[in-house]
Amino acid sequence: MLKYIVRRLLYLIPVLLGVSFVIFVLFNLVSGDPTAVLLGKNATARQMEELREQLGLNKPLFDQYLDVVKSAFTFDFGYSWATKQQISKMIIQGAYPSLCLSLPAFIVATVLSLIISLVVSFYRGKGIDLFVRILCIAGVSVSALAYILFFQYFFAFKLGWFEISGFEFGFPDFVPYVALPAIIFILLSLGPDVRFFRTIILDEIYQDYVRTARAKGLSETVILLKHVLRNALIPIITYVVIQLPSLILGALLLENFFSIPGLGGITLNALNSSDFPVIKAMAILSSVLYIVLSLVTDILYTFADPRVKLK
Amino acid sequence: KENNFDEREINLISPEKISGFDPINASDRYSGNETGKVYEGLFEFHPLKRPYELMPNLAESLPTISVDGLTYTFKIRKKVLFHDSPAFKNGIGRELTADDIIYSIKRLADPKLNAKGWWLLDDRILGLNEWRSKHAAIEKTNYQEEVEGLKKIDDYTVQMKLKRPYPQFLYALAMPYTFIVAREAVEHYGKEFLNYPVGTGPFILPKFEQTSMITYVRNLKFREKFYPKDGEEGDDKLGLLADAGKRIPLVDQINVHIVVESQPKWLAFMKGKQDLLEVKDVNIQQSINPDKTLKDIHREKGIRLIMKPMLDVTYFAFNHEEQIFKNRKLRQAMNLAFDRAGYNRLFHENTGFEAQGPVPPGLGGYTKEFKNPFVKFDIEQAKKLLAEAGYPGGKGLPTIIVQTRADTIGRQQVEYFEKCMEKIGINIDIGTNTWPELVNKVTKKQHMMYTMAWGADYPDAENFLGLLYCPNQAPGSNGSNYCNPEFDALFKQAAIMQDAPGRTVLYEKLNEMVAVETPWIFGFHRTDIYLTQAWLKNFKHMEFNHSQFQYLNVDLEVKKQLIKKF
Amino acid sequence: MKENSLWKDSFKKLVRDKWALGSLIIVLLYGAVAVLAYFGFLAADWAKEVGASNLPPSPEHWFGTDIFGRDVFSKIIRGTQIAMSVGLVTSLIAIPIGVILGALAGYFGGWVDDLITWLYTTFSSIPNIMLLISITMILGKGIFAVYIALGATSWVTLCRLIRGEVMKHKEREYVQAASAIGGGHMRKLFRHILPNVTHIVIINTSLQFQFAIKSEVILSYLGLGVQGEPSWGTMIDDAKLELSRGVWWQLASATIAMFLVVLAFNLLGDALRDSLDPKLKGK
Amino acid sequence: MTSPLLQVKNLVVEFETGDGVTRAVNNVSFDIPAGKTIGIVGESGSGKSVTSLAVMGLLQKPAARIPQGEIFFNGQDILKFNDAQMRSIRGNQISMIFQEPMTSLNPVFKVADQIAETIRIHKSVSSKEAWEKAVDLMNQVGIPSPSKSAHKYPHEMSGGQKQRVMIAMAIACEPKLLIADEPTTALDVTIQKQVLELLHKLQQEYRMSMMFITHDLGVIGDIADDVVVMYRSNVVEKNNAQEIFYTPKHPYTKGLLACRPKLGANPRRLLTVSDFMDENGVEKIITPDRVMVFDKEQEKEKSSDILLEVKNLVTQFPIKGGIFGRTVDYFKGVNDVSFQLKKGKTLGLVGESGCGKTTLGRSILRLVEPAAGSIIYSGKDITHVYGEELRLLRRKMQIIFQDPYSSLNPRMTISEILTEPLNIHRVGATKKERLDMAKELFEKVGLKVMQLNRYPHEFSGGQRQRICIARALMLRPEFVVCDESVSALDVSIQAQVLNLLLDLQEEFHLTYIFISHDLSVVNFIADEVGVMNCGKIIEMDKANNIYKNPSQDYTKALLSAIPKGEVKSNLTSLV
Ligand SMILES: Nc1ncnc2c1ncn2[C@@H]1O[C@H](COP(=O)(O)OP(=O)(O)OP(=O)(O)O)[C@@H](O)[C@H]1O
Ligand SMILES: Nc1ncnc2c1ncn2[C@@H]1O[C@H](COP(=O)(O)OP(=O)(O)OP(=O)(O)O)[C@@H](O)[C@H]1O
Ligand SMILES: [Mg+2]
Ligand SMILES: [Mg+2]
Repeated sequence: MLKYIVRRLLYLIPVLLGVSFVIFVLFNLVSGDPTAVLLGKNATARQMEELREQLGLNKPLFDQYLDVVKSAFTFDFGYSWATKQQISKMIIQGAYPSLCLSLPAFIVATVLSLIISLVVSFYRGKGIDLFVRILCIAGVSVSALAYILFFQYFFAFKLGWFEISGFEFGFPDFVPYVALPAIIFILLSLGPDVRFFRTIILDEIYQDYVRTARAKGLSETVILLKHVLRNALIPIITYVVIQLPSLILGALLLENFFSIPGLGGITLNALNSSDFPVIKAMAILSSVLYIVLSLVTDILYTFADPRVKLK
Repeated sequence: KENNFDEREINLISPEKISGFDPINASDRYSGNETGKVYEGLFEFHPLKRPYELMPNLAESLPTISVDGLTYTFKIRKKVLFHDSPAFKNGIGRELTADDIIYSIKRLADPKLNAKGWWLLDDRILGLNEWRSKHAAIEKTNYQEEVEGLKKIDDYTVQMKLKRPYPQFLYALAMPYTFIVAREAVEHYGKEFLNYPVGTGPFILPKFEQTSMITYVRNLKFREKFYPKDGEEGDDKLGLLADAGKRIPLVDQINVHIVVESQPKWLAFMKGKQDLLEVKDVNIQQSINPDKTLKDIHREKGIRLIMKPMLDVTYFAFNHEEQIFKNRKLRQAMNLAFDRAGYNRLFHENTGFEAQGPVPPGLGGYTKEFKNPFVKFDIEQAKKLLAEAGYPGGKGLPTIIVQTRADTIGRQQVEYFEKCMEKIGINIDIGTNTWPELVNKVTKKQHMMYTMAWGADYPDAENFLGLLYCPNQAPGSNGSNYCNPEFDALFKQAAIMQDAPGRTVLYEKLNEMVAVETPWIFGFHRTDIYLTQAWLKNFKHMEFNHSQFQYLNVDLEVKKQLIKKF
Repeated sequence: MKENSLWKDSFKKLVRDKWALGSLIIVLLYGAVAVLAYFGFLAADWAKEVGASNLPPSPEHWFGTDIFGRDVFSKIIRGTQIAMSVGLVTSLIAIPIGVILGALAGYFGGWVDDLITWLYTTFSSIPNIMLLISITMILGKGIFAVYIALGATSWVTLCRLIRGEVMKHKEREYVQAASAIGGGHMRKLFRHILPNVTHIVIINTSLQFQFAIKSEVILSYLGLGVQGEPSWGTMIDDAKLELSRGVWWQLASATIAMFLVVLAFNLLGDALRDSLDPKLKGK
Repeated sequence: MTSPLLQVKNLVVEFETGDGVTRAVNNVSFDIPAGKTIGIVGESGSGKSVTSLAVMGLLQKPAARIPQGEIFFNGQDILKFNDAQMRSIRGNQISMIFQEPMTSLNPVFKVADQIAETIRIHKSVSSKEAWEKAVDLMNQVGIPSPSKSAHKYPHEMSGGQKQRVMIAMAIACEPKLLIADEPTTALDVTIQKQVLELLHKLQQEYRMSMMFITHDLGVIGDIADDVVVMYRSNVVEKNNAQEIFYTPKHPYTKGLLACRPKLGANPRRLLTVSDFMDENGVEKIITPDRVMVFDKEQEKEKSSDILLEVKNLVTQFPIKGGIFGRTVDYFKGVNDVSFQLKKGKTLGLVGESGCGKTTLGRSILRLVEPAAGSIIYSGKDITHVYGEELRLLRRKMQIIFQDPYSSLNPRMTISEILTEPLNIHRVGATKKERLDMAKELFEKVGLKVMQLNRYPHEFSGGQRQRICIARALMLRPEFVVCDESVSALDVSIQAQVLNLLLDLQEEFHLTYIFISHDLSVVNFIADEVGVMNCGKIIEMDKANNIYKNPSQDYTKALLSAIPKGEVKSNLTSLV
């Protein structure tokens, strides 16, 4: 097992190589010549040329790629082209609010939808099951925008239960700011989650071991919560862990509307000002997250199901 | 957070993320506004007088200019202190001297920094470009090295020499790019300098962090500076002179909230959490009646409406390197087919002024009387001209792709344009782009048409007419690559004239002559719409408002009264 | 004696379930509308101005009119075509890739797994927006690019889910039994294991559909969406400007249109899933 | 007399299946007095399990229906109970040993946990005490080194071990009524004896009643007071054991009794019920030649060339430890086994449950990778054959898995399952042809063709077992490993299947390894018998020699433990 872990971690190497390559290619595709954007509306040809020289965009492509790789492995992302800020600082400063919003919301959403889906799969086929399913789909069909505009207007403005927008660092302070977006976040993810968990759980409840559990005189809830859930764990783990990286990368729409200075905005701004170093940093960050997390999932698999072997 | 009534604080909004506090990169209006609270320039625009008028700020007086208009001598105000900062000897801000002026200008030219504002002095000051290109090669920039055009006479006198007359020079010295920074601070903080603004300004921001609110506190050591006694006539009636002669700044604290989306801005203002709101497209309808008066629901709360034309112009630019657009009649036909009334209604809630030419009202060079014969909606004549142009009913014309920003409004605006052109048989296609894409297409001349808006950098028609000046073509500001020798010749001449009646006449001539040439499809001069709370005092619409905030004031009594209504 | 199999049975069961049948009908209806719209039999004149701008719903304009005074209803009809095609095609791209790669990774493990893990890790670490932009860059803007872009970005989740499930199932005895009768890898994988993880594929597809429609919004927001054609995406996007003006009908009608079809797809998916489960005989 | 503990009154159970509604139980009635044991014997598929499930209220919804009948427990009709009430009696008042322990255990929990759980629900004990009790129970049911095995997961245990876990689970709370559905199918006689004694002891201590379902008349004889005989979803005879054994009335019963292979005699073929009665249960006169007995010895050697040779085979399982589950040690499931097997012969493998029989079988077919040693099949070393070659080999070598249920793909119909091998190896030209072959074999193992479209879960344990047999024989292999393949079959069907195997052997010179704990069956079918213990083959010889004069004590013990198949009254020896 330890061997496995080590091997998988070594894996960061090819992945980082791949990511930095793809990113590099894509960037050169996407934002042709960044200097025009970076210098603003009064840019002159001469200054653009100078900047190009300075950013090393005149170097042969391969050398440029090497730089990318270097920063990928040294985790030294340097400074943003557009904001001139130190990228590592930008990311840390941005990750905090993003997490304040998405992490609690995510946890609540997951737990909540697990509970709901357990309940509905218990009543599968009955009215409530259908009702909840319809509700879920209604939930996901409504555009996030609609939720945001309405909730902000109604709960924050009319009723004044929450702050309209903004953010403050430090634990209790940020709560009133992130509460509302968090609720919306939950509402949005409830739909798909419940739908997904439900199917997974339903796939288990007709197995024979459930019959055995009943024969023991276990209550349905215990059966669902312990036996069924435990067996359904593998897909659930996968599903849940997959979403984690996106949490840190932030929920753009929510952050924008509630003026939460998170990473979502930073990424978009970077794209809008062809700020390559930042994009690069983001990509590398998330790929590292990805590797680590998928490793974690695989290890969790073996705990979830003793029959799974990792070679 | 509750409103507080004991602190004299005002709450403002910045609709865009602030990236940092380095003057030389304060390119967009909003970072300009922020730097303007901590940093100062030699000059500033008079907060009340219109048309815009420069007044000395760090400079003691307007400079003396040699007859050839090349040598400027500045006297610098004494006893101007920098903010306290660890950068200085035992943390106490020192007095500002001539060296700081020279240093700051050189810094703008520093090739290592490649400042966004460099274009402003590019090829203007004697020896500065040489200094720049020299150091481009060298490892470390040497600020000791003299630059011929920047001479220190004594601690309080600086002399600057220009290559050739540059009438906008003083404007340049009023812009954020040339705000004065302290060398110690720059060197002490190094790359982090942009997060530790150390200026001479009326407000202090010890450390800048990327959050949703920036809080400035009053600079207690701020020099004696007083609220102007005179302004535009009518200002006293508006109560703008109530604080005349008082020492500024008038408030203890300014909170700038960074709010990007329009709804939260609007809601926050309507809850009385914000003192000033710049009303943008979607909220216009909620603010004013069709007759452009403030809606009653707002008036009851004492909210005030301020509408003033902006110094800007929107346009659909042709790419004049495309053969078809060399054909003037085609351009004119399209201008005539463009139904501006409808456009104004849909996208500006009827608050825009139809642009007759590039120069907006409020600048020398704009003439009320002048009506562009092609800026009207006349399908018949459009068809006629189109036929004359050789494309009867649009036959023979390729589908014209108009590049625009991808956001909803951008898309809709071109959709509208498309419908207009349909009427005379011209096919338009929409090309939606991310911002970088659009910029690239324009700078690389890879477009047939694109839409754009241009806002003034300084109050001078030259800044607009330059958009059609051949040497400025892409990647310069003349994105339509329009070339007209006659125009260029005149422009060249006007560009180096000092502000004088003669020049205005020339501007007018240029404006009208290029207008009828219809190098663009002229759009609008938009209107700035502001809502202010009753308790916010001394706010007057101002295009270049980075230095305006020190004059603002808040009436806590009124606030206490009115806030109940929110 | 008639010979029948999982799929035959399930179809029989499917049509017996009235909800499923209803959903099926709705989906087919949308499909028909889409096709008709595509060939211009329906809402061909959606672009025509039929009244003043932003008219609220009324007898003659059921869903009101948009900013240019175009009939929202016909825009919806017209948009169906894009929504359906985007939903279906992206699924058609994402599902097979996801299933096959996931299955291979989970089943063979070892270097195959490594390779595929590498692939999707790389994929999913690149900011989606950037991927989308660049794909449209390569393929040029338009519906086709949208298909590819969405398809390419949404197979990862499924892939990982399938991988996990297959890892679980391949240790089961019935798989051993399959090899005992000389079943090759492919048979074990696709004939034996996959049918036992169909439920994941199904649920994913039905979610995928609504994901695709919604992402089309984001795409059009980035200007990568479909050009010169009304799409539910753009209609929902417009709401950002309209709602504050009290214009809610575009958003509402687009949302409802989407809700119905997504609902139909999901119920259908569930029904299909149930019918594919032999243990759910006769209820 | 007091009212019986359990009372089943004209119970009817129906199932909705691919081919319409089938009646699995057709108004069955019987009583179980407190402290007594009712043995239920009967044809495989006659409705025994379904009846017991009905009593537990665990019939598979929504497929199953109970259109009529009552079940009284302590005088209350439990069919009318709601969930809560049912739950309160399940596990501690009525508990059940399911027929197929392999699939009935939760794969992701440790076995001891699963036993302890039952205790924790119904008794207020700390989880620690519960665990200890569980380990103790595992010890009582004879699971080797219980404290270690307690930490195993079901898939790490042998069939018999799992079954004993099930038993432990069922008796954990000393229930009033224990329903045991074929509880000893995977247990060798010694263990079986131990378990039966245990049950008997419990019965004495707690006046526990038992509903004991089995096909093994020997066991019935040992344990049951009364016997209920089921045939084709009906109860055909009810009586006390005595009567049943010595004066059976119903022809089916008579048939059953006559069909059991006796240790002493070696008939060429076994009799089946069909020899005693025709389709519709009318008795037949038995012609003496049919029961003619003769001795294997006289049979001349069929062939002499060796088909399979196993040399020092070792198969081991990692024993994991530490948080990261590093492999700390290996458990040798098969430990240095060597033997030869001639073509057309049958090797019987007997031995204590958990001694490595299954593992050996699987290793030979390369379903688990041997760690050492070599397997030579018809002159060719196949220890390291892979890919296509191995696949083709598999056509000739087949295994009948010990656990039929889990070896059947739940989402394939039986016809698909049976025709699949043919498809793989392109046997049979058309789909039709293949289907016909499937049907033929399907009937040969005593199943009805119309059930071909069902899914595995719609069959009875025994039926599933026969499906697996059919699947293995579809390809007409040369060599088959039969792992406890008749364990779940009533003697009649068992005989039928055994005969089938013999016929095939005659015709096609098939070679078998026949793993079983039922010595009489082994004795009947095997030419040679190997006795396994702790992964080793400790003794191997001609069947008769082994039975007549076993050399190893272990073997002696085995033989002595075989149930006599006489009536309880003289079972005192057990207690
Ligand atoms: N879920 C089901 N769906 C349809 N038919 C079923 C189902 N379960 C059992 N049956 C049928 O009911 C009949 C009785 O099954 P049951 O399991 O009681 O047999 P049994 O007496 O236990 O046989 P065995 O000794 O082989 O276990 C069988 O013919 C079987 O095919
Ligand atoms: N996957 C495994 N991991 C660890 N131990 C195992 C595994 N499979 C089997 N064993 C152990 O190997 C031993 C032999 O198992 P096997 O199934 O061969 O016994 P068996 O002879 O078939 O017994 P039975 O007659 O009960 O089926 C048992 O003690 C079992 O606990
Ligand atoms: Mg049974
Ligand atoms: Mg075994």
